[in-house]
Amino acid sequence: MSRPLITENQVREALARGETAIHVQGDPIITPLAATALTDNGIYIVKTGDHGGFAGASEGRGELSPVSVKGYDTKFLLELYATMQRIRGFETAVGLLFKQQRIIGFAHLSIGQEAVPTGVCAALGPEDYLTLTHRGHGQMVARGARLDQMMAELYGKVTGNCKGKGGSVHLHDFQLGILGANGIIGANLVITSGAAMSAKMRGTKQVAVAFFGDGVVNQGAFHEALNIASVMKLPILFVCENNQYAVSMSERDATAAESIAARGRAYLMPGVTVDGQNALAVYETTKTAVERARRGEGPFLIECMTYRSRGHWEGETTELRPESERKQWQERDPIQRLARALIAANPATEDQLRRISDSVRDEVVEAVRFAEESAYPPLAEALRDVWSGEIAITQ
Amino acid sequence: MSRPLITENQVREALARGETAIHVQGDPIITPLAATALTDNGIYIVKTGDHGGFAGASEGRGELSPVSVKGYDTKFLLELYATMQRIRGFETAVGLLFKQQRIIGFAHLSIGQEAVPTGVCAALGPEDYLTLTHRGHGQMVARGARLDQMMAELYGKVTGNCKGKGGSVHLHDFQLGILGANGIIGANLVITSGAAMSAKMRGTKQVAVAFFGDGVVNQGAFHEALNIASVMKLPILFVCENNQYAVSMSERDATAAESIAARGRAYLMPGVTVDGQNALAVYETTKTAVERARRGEGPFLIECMTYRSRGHWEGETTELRPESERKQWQERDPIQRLARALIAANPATEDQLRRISDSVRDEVVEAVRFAEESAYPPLAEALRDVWSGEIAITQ
Amino acid sequence: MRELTFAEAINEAIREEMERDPSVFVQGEDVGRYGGGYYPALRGLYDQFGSERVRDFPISETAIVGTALGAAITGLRPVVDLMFADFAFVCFDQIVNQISKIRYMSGGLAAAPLVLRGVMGAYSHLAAQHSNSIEALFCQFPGLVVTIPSDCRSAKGLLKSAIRSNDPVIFLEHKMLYLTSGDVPSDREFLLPLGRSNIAREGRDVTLVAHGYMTQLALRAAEQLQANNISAEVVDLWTLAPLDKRTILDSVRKTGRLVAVQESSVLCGIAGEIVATVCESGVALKSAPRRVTGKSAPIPFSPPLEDHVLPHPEDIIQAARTVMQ
Amino acid sequence: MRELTFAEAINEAIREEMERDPSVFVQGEDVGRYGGGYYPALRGLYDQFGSERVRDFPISETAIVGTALGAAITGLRPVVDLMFADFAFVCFDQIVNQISKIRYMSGGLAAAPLVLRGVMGAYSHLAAQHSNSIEALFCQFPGLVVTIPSDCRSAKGLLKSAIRSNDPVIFLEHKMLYLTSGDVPSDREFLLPLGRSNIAREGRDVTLVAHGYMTQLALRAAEQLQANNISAEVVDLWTLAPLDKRTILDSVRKTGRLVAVQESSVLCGIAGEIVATVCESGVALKSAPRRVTGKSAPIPFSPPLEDHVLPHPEDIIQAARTVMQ
Ligand SMILES: Cc1ncc(C[n+]2csc(CCOP(=O)(O)OP(=O)(O)O)c2C)c(N)n1
Ligand SMILES: Cc1ncc(C[n+]2csc(CCOP(=O)(O)OP(=O)(O)O)c2C)c(N)n1
Ligand SMILES: [Mg+2]
Ligand SMILES: [Mg+2]
Repeated sequence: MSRPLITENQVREALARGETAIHVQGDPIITPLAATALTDNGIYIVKTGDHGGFAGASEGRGELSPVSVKGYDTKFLLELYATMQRIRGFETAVGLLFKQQRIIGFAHLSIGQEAVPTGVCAALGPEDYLTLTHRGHGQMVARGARLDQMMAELYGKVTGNCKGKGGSVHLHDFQLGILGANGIIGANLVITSGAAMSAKMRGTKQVAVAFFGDGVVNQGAFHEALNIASVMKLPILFVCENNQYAVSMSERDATAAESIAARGRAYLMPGVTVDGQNALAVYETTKTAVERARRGEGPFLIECMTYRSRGHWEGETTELRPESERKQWQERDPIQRLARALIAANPATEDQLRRISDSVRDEVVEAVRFAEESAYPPLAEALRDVWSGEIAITQ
Repeated sequence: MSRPLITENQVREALARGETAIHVQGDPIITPLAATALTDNGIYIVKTGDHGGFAGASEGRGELSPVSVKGYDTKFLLELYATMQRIRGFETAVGLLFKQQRIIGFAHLSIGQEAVPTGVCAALGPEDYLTLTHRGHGQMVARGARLDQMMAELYGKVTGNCKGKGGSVHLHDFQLGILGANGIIGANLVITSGAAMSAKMRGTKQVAVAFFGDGVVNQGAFHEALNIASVMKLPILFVCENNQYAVSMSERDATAAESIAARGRAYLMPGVTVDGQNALAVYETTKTAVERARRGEGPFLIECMTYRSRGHWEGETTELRPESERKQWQERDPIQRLARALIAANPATEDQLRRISDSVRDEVVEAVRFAEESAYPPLAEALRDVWSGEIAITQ
Repeated sequence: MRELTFAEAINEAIREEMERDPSVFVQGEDVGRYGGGYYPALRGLYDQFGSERVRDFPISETAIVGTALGAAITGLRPVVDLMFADFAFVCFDQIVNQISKIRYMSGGLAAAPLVLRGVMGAYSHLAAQHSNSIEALFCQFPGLVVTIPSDCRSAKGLLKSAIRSNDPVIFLEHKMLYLTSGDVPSDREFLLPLGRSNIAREGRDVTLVAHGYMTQLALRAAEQLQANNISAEVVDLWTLAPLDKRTILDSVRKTGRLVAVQESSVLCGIAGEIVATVCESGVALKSAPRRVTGKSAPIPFSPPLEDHVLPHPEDIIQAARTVMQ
Repeated sequence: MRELTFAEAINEAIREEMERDPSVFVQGEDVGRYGGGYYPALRGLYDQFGSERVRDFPISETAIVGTALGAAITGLRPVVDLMFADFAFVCFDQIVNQISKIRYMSGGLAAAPLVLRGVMGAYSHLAAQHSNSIEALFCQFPGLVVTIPSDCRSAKGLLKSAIRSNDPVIFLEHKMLYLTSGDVPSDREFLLPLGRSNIAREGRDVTLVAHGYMTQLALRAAEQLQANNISAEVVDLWTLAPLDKRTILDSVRKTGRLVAVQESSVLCGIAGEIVATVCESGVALKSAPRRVTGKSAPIPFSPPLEDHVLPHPEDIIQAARTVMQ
């Protein structure tokens, strides 16, 4: 039995037909050129097998894919750009405010990783569910959360998303389907499987997305969430922000698996690795996965290769990642890459982009002002929302 | 790239050379005849790859392999036979005593599954460690535990392995390296990884074996134990007694994986499926795995296909497994199969085998007498062994 | 009224609520055709409601409880069967760090209306790992409602309320109660209040505070004390958290004497909480209060040893006699 | 004596014991080159002892604790860094159903000499899931030794004893203590006893019973009470389980008044245990005892709210004044 070879041509033909997947038998061998086209456009390869296992489009992991803006609506592209800028702007402000001790407690920033939530959320519908990680500001923003409410929450003010009671690692926005960030590694995955189960039981066609970091994949909850999602064919996307480190632990040292995508495939669900510094690649893969989930075809794991440009948390003093590596990833800045592509392919001018970042700056400044000027919750709030209020508490 | 094909001849040659593994590149295609030879002799196939992943020898799962006693020492074969009989005799007695309410509490019998612990323990050295499942009587017996002490433990008598404090699901025998049965699904796997880690740290060449059921593989602890064993290259064998049901849940419905062996391979350790009704097949596979572990090459997962002939626990009133299936597996009785092979190939006579079962019956009767006549622990025992005794307890 | 077994009372409560509200469903291990694990209370539900509303899970308690939480915050009402309550330990984070806190952490936007049922306690020779009494642990986590029936009637009435509650409820069923039967109202609106204690028996001389199976022991003790002309009042803590202090204090105010009972070992249990609550309230006591608790050891398998470490009516009687002196 | 920070005291205890006994080793997340998670107490150990004895793990608490148990019963002495003590919830079964019971269930044949270190408590704006005070939970599991230092000196002395102990020890370090420093003996044999309470300050009028960071609050309260001519004795519960009742009772026998303090919410905590212990002992009290505890809510992030739900020296002072009346 000889293995099929995927050529660039096949990819181009598939693209021309508007397809996002290429069907092959057995393990594909991907030519370098085809690989570029594949990753560039977030196309993935469907292996025909018992359970429709998928092979990753860019299993090389960490390799760059050209950002190709051709064929996209300019408005859409600029929205992606604006979203990434909003995340960066918000978090840059948080970093500064943390240094000034105007924000205290936990602050895990995702600067450098903006393309992942941006690409993912662009592919979701308004009714879909999300859960976030401890590094979840970007995921909130990408889903359309208001910067002022978020900033107020980080300040512990009553105008925050959770009236100040949650804080950075417990951001929620139920209006937007955001079921919560989580401080406990892996916990959100099983909860998200439950939201997907609920959507399926209620027949709503909603899809649930669980963001998680590379550090999560060795936690028991990860295993249980993926198995149950696959057994029940739940409409859920497991989206890994693989920034290659969990605090100081490198993913390679922590995880006995060929890749995180491969680990997904071990549960008989598609698992693909995409260039997480390319919002469009993330978007395309997510779109396919969402459509698949909505059709009732079950869960999907997307591993997005990315990198955090800050420490694990604000206030951290120990940086163990090699300088050269940090430098290399700095050059892969997802915002710059999209900007360059936009300007090169000409759907946007530098001026337009500057106007976007200017308006984001204004929004962030306004968010900080809002948070600063908002009141702390009244002390009585401290004992509200513990129980539903149906039970008379005599204690 | 064309795939290698394994022929019966290759297997025979390997056997002739005294090998237990056949090395191939890529996914092997196994001819039916080769497959028979493979499973018959517990040989497995080594795929040459990054991490030496193994393909299961009888991935068909549940298929029978001829029991071939050729080339084995008769004494060894008779010991295997006697061990299986001792397990069966002991547990048959336990079943009866439970009905008579002379034994109370939990009793999970492994009748029908005797070949698995028997084959595994025959391949271990005296210093090796084991942990057992809730269905662990057979594992105890196969390791050489005394029937009288075990029976006394099941009676809650002071002469039991744990002075009567443990009972059926908490059998221990530290003298024999048995670190304990466990009532909590999955818990023993991480503990066994710890014993293996300890052996490796101490440089003792001990190997640790964790028995577990098919129901365990969706528990978080399973995932964490296998990942850490693989990451640390621990000398550990994960031995699955796949009796295809966890209480009422069929393994197929519970587990999103091609097989339990395949799930092991997802952690970059060899995972093979063997005919668990053939003590020799289990023995051969274990032997290879033990040698590999002692050489420092890391963990190994062995999935043994078997079936319990009793209910999930003594006292159970609900049997949901299909009659035909139960019948089919009854015909695969591991004791009968070895007996037939022994008689057919002539290293033993029916008479010899009868003498063995007679002597086992005597041993069991004696064990019951011992348990019946032993005393309950003095009440003061109830508050001993809680703490070490170093701390003065004033309460 | 008809007499039902404890399992039938549980079964009826769930069945009625599933009939009443399509968002109620059951999940856990062996809940389907098998009808529930070692203490099968779910017989027949699968046949009536099918596999979508009686959902069999693999052995994955973190997923069982976590998905229930996910379902609860998105509009459904899961009733989780934990089988043995001890298995809460393998999914403890989901219960005490997720479920208990989501309403609060979301600023009141989320509700987690779910019930976690588990079979608790000892006296059944199931040894250390399957005999834990873990109700006190949950009481340290505001946001949870911890409810324990003491007989068939309260099992039905409390479980129905638990299923209708918008709070997450821990509902613990003692193994020994599975051996009992009793009168249970057939009324489909028979609801007992959460957050309340119950005077299980009126008395004048001494207050015995207990919960769950311990209430049965206390009632037996009260019976025998009566024969000795000691009139014991039995307060049955239907809900441990939030705790109904008033009923306890009112009783002790009347009797002036207190014996608090729990099955688990002494430190940081319910009995200590009751004693502390009464003592710091300033209600005048005629004698020092006493606790009756399990001894400080894991539960041994050996039946005589197990018997030795657990409370019995005689221990309660002796404690009551002591406080009467 | 030299002044050390709290982290240095922990570090020195572990370092000395690792130098003394080759079977002692450390494992956990980010314990290696990183030197320990958010509260890095392990700096330098990796450089001194290498990766075999300072073992970095993936985020797999069940494996971290479970393998420690496996190592302990086969002859080694693991010192586990749980990072935040809250993470005990994701591996709770290993702690309360395995580690605590293995000696007993094996009929005394197994010992599990291991230490589980975790950073506990609130006051640090880390919100609900990272601010739990979970010491009371472990007290319900005989077999565990639950130890909490209250300052740098006791941190070193108790941790060294914990590492040498043949019992499994839960060792909880309060976040706020990481901001402190103090005199710590450099003696390599400086050991403080497990299973004992400590009179942290002598007094005549009222006994304040506290532990961990609460002892600091109690000492501050005692200071201010002194200014008002109230002489408070502070009993510092170095070990919560098994509980040293005698020291507490002796103190209350002397002062006749009791205030018990805990950080966590009221139900089934240490403070209730202390009050119950004293009240049922029959020691004569001059006034009703009082508890000072956290309020019944998860820990809110918002700093003023967090402040509101937690105990402060003023609360202790007020309670002491009340019992003095
Ligand atoms: C159960 C649990 N263990 C440990 C932690 C502490 N912790 C918080 S974030 C983190 C690293 C997570 O790494 P990863 O998932 O890769 O996400 P990243 O921080 O890189 O975005 C750790 C260990 C936790 N919050 N929960
Ligand atoms: C954490 C946990 N969940 C559930 C159980 C209850 N339980 C005991 S045995 C068992 C089935 C185990 O099935 P399997 O692993 O296949 O072993 P088998 O009984 O078939 O030998 C279950 C669900 C348990 N003991 N622990
Ligand atoms: Mg990471
Ligand atoms: Mg099974």
